[in-house]
Amino acid sequence: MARVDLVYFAWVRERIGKAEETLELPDSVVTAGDLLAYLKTLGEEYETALEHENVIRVAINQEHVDHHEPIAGAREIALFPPMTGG
Amino acid sequence: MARVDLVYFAWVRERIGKAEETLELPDSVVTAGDLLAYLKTLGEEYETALEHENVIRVAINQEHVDHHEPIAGAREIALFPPMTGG
Amino acid sequence: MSGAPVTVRVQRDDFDLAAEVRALSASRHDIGAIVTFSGLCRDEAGSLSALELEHYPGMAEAEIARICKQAITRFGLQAATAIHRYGKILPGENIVLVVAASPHRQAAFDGANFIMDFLKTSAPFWKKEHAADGSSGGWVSAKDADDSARDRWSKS
Amino acid sequence: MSGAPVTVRVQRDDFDLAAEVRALSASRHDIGAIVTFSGLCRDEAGSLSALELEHYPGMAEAEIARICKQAITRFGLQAATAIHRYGKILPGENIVLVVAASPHRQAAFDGANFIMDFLKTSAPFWKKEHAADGSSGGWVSAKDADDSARDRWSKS
Repeated sequence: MARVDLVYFAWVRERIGKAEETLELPDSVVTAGDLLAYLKTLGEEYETALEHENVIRVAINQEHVDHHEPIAGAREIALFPPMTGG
Repeated sequence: MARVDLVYFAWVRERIGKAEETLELPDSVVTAGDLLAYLKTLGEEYETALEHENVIRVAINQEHVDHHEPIAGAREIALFPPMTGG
Repeated sequence: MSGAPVTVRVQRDDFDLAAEVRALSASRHDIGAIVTFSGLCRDEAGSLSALELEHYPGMAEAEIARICKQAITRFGLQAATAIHRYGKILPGENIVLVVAASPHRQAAFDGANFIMDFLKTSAPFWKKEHAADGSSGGWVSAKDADDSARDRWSKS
Repeated sequence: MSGAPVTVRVQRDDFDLAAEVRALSASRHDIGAIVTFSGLCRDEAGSLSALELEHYPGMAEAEIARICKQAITRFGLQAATAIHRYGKILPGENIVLVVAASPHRQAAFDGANFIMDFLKTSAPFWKKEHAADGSSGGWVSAKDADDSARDRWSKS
């Protein structure tokens, strides 16, 4: 089990209903994609928020990562929609 | 004979030795190119200023023209080097 | 140019275009061109009353700084500044400022343009619209055109 | 956009970047992007003491206005401003300012870039250099690169 801080932004935050939480992740969660799949098992709000998995962006320790990248060593993992700043 | 105001800028002005003058042009001067050729007969300073005819820019009534364009109707003709503003 | 100064700020308050340009160019005589980009909140023909900008503190600053440094290296900029606001922003107000300085004009244009294209697609900011009729217009969707604008920089 | 305001000035005095941007954007809420270009006098690693800018009064203003109007039509700008100084200009000082406003960012970048490229090659201004050692460095030569920069706009 790995302990990790999760942070959510924009409509991911709104749909999950919280801005952050700390979770113990099972060892089966290896990649960012695994994490998304795991979170969707935690409840309807996660399922709704992460329904279109492919558009969800992931950052580990405040750096963008692809879904296939491992989360080992992550202190903070952020999930958010495509960015619309500027 | 057509009477026209000539104005000179930058090194054309410096080499001719004056900023402006009014000349009566013979009827044989039809195009801007003819004007350059005619001016070169007026003295060494014109010859030096207009030596490299192809780089001399011509404006008639404050609009750029090519050397082959007629000068009929010109009130003011300007001769100057390629521009270097900005 | 390595060592070229980078200024990045993410702030609630407005910025002062002239002050930022002055800060970047003051007391040096080797800059030939300064390009600034200001992004403003449009009222969308009166249908929008405000934008609400959310960001990821820490990562927002880090991403923008990374993009500015890439632009400095790629275009030989002498300095780059990027300021992004968050919170509620009204029509006519500033959202973002980018300033790029270089000895020659095209590098300054390209540098500022590059920074904006990457900032839009990779700096963690999200816009929510507030409609003039009082309803929430919801979150702004990312545009394919912004991805295309970014991707043209990897062609050459 | 036809009817988009064009501001053109040829003046000895310096200009105020922020004031020009404010003048062009004040009291309207439909502008999404403002790009400014400032061209400055470089000291050429200390070898230049000043530039002397000569211009053709009347034609200079007319040519710049014509270029701005072309840019407005071509890129759908909402407003354009161009100010060019003449007379003696010291290293670090401003020479030229271009401001372009549009609903979207690329049009504002392209508009300002287009105006600068044509201004450099067709607005009647000439630069003379004064060298730091007291000698006259003579008239600046036109650059082929400036012609190429202009000509790229007729390709597409």
